[in-house]
Amino acid sequence: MALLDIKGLKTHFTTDAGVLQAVDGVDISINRGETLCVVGESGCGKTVTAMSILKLIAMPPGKIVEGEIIFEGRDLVPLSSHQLDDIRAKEIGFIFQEPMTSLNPVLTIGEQIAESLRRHEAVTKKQALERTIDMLKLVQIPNAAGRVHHYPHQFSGGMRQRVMIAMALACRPKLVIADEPTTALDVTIQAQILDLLQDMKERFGMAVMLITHAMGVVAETAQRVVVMYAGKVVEEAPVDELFGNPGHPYTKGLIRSIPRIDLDAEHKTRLEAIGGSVPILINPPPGCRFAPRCKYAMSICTEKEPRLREIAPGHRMACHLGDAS
Amino acid sequence: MFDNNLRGMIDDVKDGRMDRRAFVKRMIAVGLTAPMANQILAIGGVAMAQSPNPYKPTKRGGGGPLKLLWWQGPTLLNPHFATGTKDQDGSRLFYEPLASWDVDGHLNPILAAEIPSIQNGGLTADAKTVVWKLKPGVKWHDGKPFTADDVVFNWEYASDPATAAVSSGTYSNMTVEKVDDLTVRIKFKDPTPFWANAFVGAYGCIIPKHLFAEYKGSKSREAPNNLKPVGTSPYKFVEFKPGDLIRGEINNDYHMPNRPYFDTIEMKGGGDAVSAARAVIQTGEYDFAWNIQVEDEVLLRLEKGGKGKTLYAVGGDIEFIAINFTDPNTEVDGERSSMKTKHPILSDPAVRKALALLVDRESVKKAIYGRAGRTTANYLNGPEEFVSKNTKWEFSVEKASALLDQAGWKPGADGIREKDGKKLKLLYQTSINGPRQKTQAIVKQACQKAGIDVELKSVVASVFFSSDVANPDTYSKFYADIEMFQIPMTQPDPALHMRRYLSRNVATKENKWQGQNFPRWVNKDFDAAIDAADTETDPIKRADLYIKCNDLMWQDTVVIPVMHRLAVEACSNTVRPALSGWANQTDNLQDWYREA
Amino acid sequence: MAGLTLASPSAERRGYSPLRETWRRYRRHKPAVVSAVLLLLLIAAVVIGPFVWRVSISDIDVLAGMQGPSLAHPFGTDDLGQDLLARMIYGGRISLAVGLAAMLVSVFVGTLIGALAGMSRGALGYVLMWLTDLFLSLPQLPLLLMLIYLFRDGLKAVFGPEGGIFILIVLVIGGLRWMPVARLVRAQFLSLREKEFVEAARALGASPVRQVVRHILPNALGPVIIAGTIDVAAAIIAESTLSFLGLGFPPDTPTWGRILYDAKDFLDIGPHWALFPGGAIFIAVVAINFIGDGLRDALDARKVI
Amino acid sequence: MSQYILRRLMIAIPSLLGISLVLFVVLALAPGDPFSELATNPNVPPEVQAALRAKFGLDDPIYLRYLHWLAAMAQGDWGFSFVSRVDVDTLILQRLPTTLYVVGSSQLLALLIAIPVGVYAATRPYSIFDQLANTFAFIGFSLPTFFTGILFILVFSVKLDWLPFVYTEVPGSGIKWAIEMIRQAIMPVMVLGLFQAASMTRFVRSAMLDVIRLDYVTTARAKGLGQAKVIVKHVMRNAMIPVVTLIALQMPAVFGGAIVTEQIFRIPGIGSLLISSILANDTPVVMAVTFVFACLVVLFNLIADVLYGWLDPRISFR
Repeated sequence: MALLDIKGLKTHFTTDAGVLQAVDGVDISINRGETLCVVGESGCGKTVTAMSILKLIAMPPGKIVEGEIIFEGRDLVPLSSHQLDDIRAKEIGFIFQEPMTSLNPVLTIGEQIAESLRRHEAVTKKQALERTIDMLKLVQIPNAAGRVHHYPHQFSGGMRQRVMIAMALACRPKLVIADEPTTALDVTIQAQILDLLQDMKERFGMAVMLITHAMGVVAETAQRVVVMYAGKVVEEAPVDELFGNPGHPYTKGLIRSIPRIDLDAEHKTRLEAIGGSVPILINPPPGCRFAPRCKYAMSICTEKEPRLREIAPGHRMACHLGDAS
Repeated sequence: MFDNNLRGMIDDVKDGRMDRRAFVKRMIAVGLTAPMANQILAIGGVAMAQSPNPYKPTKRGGGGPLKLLWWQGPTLLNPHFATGTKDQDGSRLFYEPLASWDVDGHLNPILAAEIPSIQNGGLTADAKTVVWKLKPGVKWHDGKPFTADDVVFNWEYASDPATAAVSSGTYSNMTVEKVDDLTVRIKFKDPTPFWANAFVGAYGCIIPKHLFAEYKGSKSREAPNNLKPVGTSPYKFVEFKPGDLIRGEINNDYHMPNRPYFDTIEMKGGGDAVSAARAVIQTGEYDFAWNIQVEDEVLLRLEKGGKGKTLYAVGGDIEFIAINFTDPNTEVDGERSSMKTKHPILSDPAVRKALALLVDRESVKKAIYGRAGRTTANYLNGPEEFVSKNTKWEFSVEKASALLDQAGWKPGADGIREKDGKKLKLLYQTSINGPRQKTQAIVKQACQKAGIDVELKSVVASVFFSSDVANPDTYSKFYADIEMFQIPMTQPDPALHMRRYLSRNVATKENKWQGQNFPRWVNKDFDAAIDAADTETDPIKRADLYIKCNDLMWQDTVVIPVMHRLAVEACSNTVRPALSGWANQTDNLQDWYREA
Repeated sequence: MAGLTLASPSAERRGYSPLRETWRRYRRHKPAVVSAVLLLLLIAAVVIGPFVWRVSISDIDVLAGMQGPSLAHPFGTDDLGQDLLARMIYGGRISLAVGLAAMLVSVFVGTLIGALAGMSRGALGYVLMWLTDLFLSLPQLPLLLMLIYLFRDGLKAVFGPEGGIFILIVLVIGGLRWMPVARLVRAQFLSLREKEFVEAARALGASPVRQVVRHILPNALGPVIIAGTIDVAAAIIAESTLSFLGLGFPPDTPTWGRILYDAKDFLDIGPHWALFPGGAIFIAVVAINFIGDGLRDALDARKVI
Repeated sequence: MSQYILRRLMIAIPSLLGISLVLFVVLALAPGDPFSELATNPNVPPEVQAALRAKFGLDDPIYLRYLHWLAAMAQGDWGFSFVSRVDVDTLILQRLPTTLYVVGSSQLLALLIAIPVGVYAATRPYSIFDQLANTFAFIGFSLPTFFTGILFILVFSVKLDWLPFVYTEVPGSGIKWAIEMIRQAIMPVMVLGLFQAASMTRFVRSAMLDVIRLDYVTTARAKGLGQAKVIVKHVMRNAMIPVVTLIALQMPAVFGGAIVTEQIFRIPGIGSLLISSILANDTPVVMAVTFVFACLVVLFNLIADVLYGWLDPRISFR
């Protein structure tokens, strides 16, 4: 039984211009200890999906209109924010994208980590401090004991992201959702953070849902991949299957847009970009939302919405292309 | 005719054929005030009867607290430094004069054993010496005896310029000698018919010599007892916070029997007149509130379901509009409103008469002063015997317009009258005060109907009444066409009140604008009449002279009297205060009591 | 929701202009729109009023004193029988002008001095702060007394009796309220100038002035607008407190504050006399504050609307 | 930090001297005469009033009077009031406790109202509570205190007769005395407190709204700390920085007293002393009160800056 199973999740936002269907029927599931990558262009609803799990989106204007989020057999959607508090950080940890603004500027990093421990585990102040220092060492922050009382503005971007990771993992959650943890960092730090996440995963055996728009990061870390476009899941497969045998035209487009440094000069081809831009998710047209940008678009694509169906063991795709055969 | 008739009556009283009260009534019928009638009797040889106020309580104390509300809180407790009446009232709680005016206009002895008169040798026929006999056995609050030395010391203390006492005016041009421990003789330089000024009333309060002796002169400000008075009054000092609170408690060995009635006294300062009236009349939180200058309409409303009422005492205070006989807009060697100029508009008597016709006194009375004001055409409205019967006032825009037309002031295109290029525009200034601002509005509207353009100006009181030479907005500089304010009469005698308008008293740059004649009005007959009255010992002739002066001012429209204002107080229904039109509110504090 | 970049609708736009965008966001704020209309109505009533309601402001009719609202006098009369509606219209012009002008003076001067002090690194900062401390400790009354005493005749000669005192009052009320704004702006500048986007602008060769106007100021506007809108209320009330102490406009200029002051003793006899000026000041102040709220939300780019 | 404070204090001294000079010139130039009440009193001939002015040196040139004042001030002689003929410092010290008691508790009341209301309104923007809080705030600062003061008197003293409205400080002890002291202070404190709470609430709400949207608040909520803890520990801790600075800046006003409220309820505070002295142009008293006020302004500005630095670790003291 999957650790987390999201079924038909719909999260809409009421705005002036109408109801924005940011997430429109998403099915994602994660097993224990698995690293799942959710990939897609920005604005495809991947962050809203993640935030909906722990109801971190502001309601109003946001609202979960439909669907279930089953975590260890328990549906989180009907729970109140107060009931969710026992799960937040204890069962499901969150790592945010923007380290510069995600830490409280007027509290020491030690305090911000210790408070999560004190909230969820019966620990004294002293024990909380010791475990905080251990966590900081774990995430390779130099002179952890000394710097535990420093303030966020005294740390670099990379260091702050390590603090965020320490904070998210402090209570040994079963699942960690990392919302583009490396986007704001430069490449060298990016690799260190991803390695760190990998070490943590092996050490604590937790599941990781990594949200990113960089196919390179997916290739390197994911065991299974979910591709989202315009509020829906368009393809889901194990990482090798996805890169080896991509089904959905959008996934193919994404893979072709990765710059290849492993090919030598002659085999390099011009990078292919997917034309057009992400559609407006306010009363979107019927049929497949990728149709306007899809090279293989057929008339059916603009009438009927394709359903997810299995095209290989563990490999599902929502596209009419396979219908004919 | 008149004189010998009067002499006859005095003789009747002297040998008992006519009782005093009948005589005073006849005098009032003839136009003399009670105080003056009594002084005539005194000089005419009949001892002034002391009609003690009907003080009912039969034992001292037991009356509980007496709570007074002064919306201008006294700022100091030395009678000789008292700038305003509020300070006099504060000092009077603890210090006492030799005598004070009571409600019937009699001199009521306090520290004096009796009132000086011809019979008891206290007065001399030539009105140049007065002998006061002091009450025996009077003690200061600290137990020391009260003797003639204290009285003489107060004269030395006040008349010494270095003390910078405010009461120096009262004690100038006289000498005070000690006759014996309980008698004092005052010698005036020249005959003063109105002798009851020194040691009487507010400025007459006596401070103890043994506490102030070494603080006479320039060290007067360091005296510790300036803030902790030791007097002879019915209440002993407890606490004083300048501008806020004075508290006193009963003086058990006070020199009058069965007095005082109240056990403690409290005078609270601050706030404004309306809330003072509310605190006494509506909520009854206080027993007495001073000087309620409030629209009558508000007072009537408060009295409806109230716990108190308003009391009125008739004095001689007059609110008037003064006319500038010189030109305030042209400067002659550095001086505006200089005597070398004539007012381009108001020097024409017709225009002054027209202006007098445009002051709607009835509306001012109805809308503002109500019961606290009496319409009058006279500048001199008290004491009775000096009030002229030959003047009258009228309000009529038509007559005023007619007068102005005859005087050549034709209405211009914009309705404002003009004469050879000059517009009929007047600047009307006064000090800042609610009722006054409303009076300005009423006068301005009437003037506009008659084609006179009036610009209103109001100046902060401390600036308007300032004697600072550099300040252009003072009443004595009079840099305006007409100005309005009130001059109080602090004693039941017109001498000081009328002397102001002598030609030689004109305010000019030379005398640093200290001359009291701020309208800059020059009139030979008026000067002659005043000088004559100064030395006239015959009260009847003296009264006629002052009535003549008043009529002269009326004929020449020097001032336009707006309202003869009465003193207004708010008092709880159960307290019986002893008030008099000729004295400050606390001058007879010893006779206050409460009746359930 | 925070830090979430929502897919803003990307339909083609009729050419993006900041003004139209601000107006679009401002329109979202319902109370602000209602208040703007209300304020315009108030200003129109005060400006056009005299032509519609021709009763003179100073006609005294003592018999008709203290009457409640009636057909002849929609706002009733005061104790001298003067028509309150006419006086409210006449006074409204001055009160609103004093309020708005004083606010503009205080916000402009405050922002200018605050910005200069905030940006300067050397002595200028201290000198300006000394000036702010000086003005903060100057008691308003004696200053007004002195200014009236020194400039009244000069101003009266140039602008006429009422104009002169009006400018004097506005300058004093406005001229003594800029200090809190200056301090607010300085504090904002001290923290904002450290921010990366300002360093970026500096790196791109932006002159200090450009940094201030284009980058720092728009971010510092929030509290300034709040302080500014509160200032309008404070200015109108300061003018009325001046009449409470007997200074301010000559007695026959019925500003709202003045009417309220004159009416305070008659509250239990004729409450109407105090209710209309009190109500008018309240409406003006509420409108201006909601407009301030609307403006702040509209101009604050970070707030997603 | 202490080095920074020392430097600021050194700068304060010349700044205060400059302020005292400007204050003195303003007061000397302002017209008016402490002995104006004598003018219309016929008993007092005009020479007396002129003599008094000369004795107190009112007619000397301004710079001379300033030097006298400064020399006297240096020796701790705060000057001598013309109107009450008493040393100014005894006058001020006598009234200081009353002002601190009344105006101080009204500032406290203002904070006790403004902070909870402002915070709660910010957590539920545009809710009923928020609209109500806003409306009352507008009513609060759009009605002058002299109007609300009289309204309170009419309702609570005249109609309901619950509270006395004349404030008299009588020394005493015991419960009954204490209750009486509190009863008579309720109305002035309410009138003043509500007026100050009004504008304070709007600042607190605005500061909270600015902070509540930031990323670290979402982080805090992601830690499952619960709404209350998130608001108090994370949001308020940041939002209060500008608010605390604002409160520090308003402290001198506590000393300045509330002129209008003290006038209406007859509270013998510094405010009513200041007003009566200004209207009577009693320069030494006005000078002393405004000079103490200036010192407090400079002091509390320093406190505000230090508080700002202490509360916000990002601000370094250069």
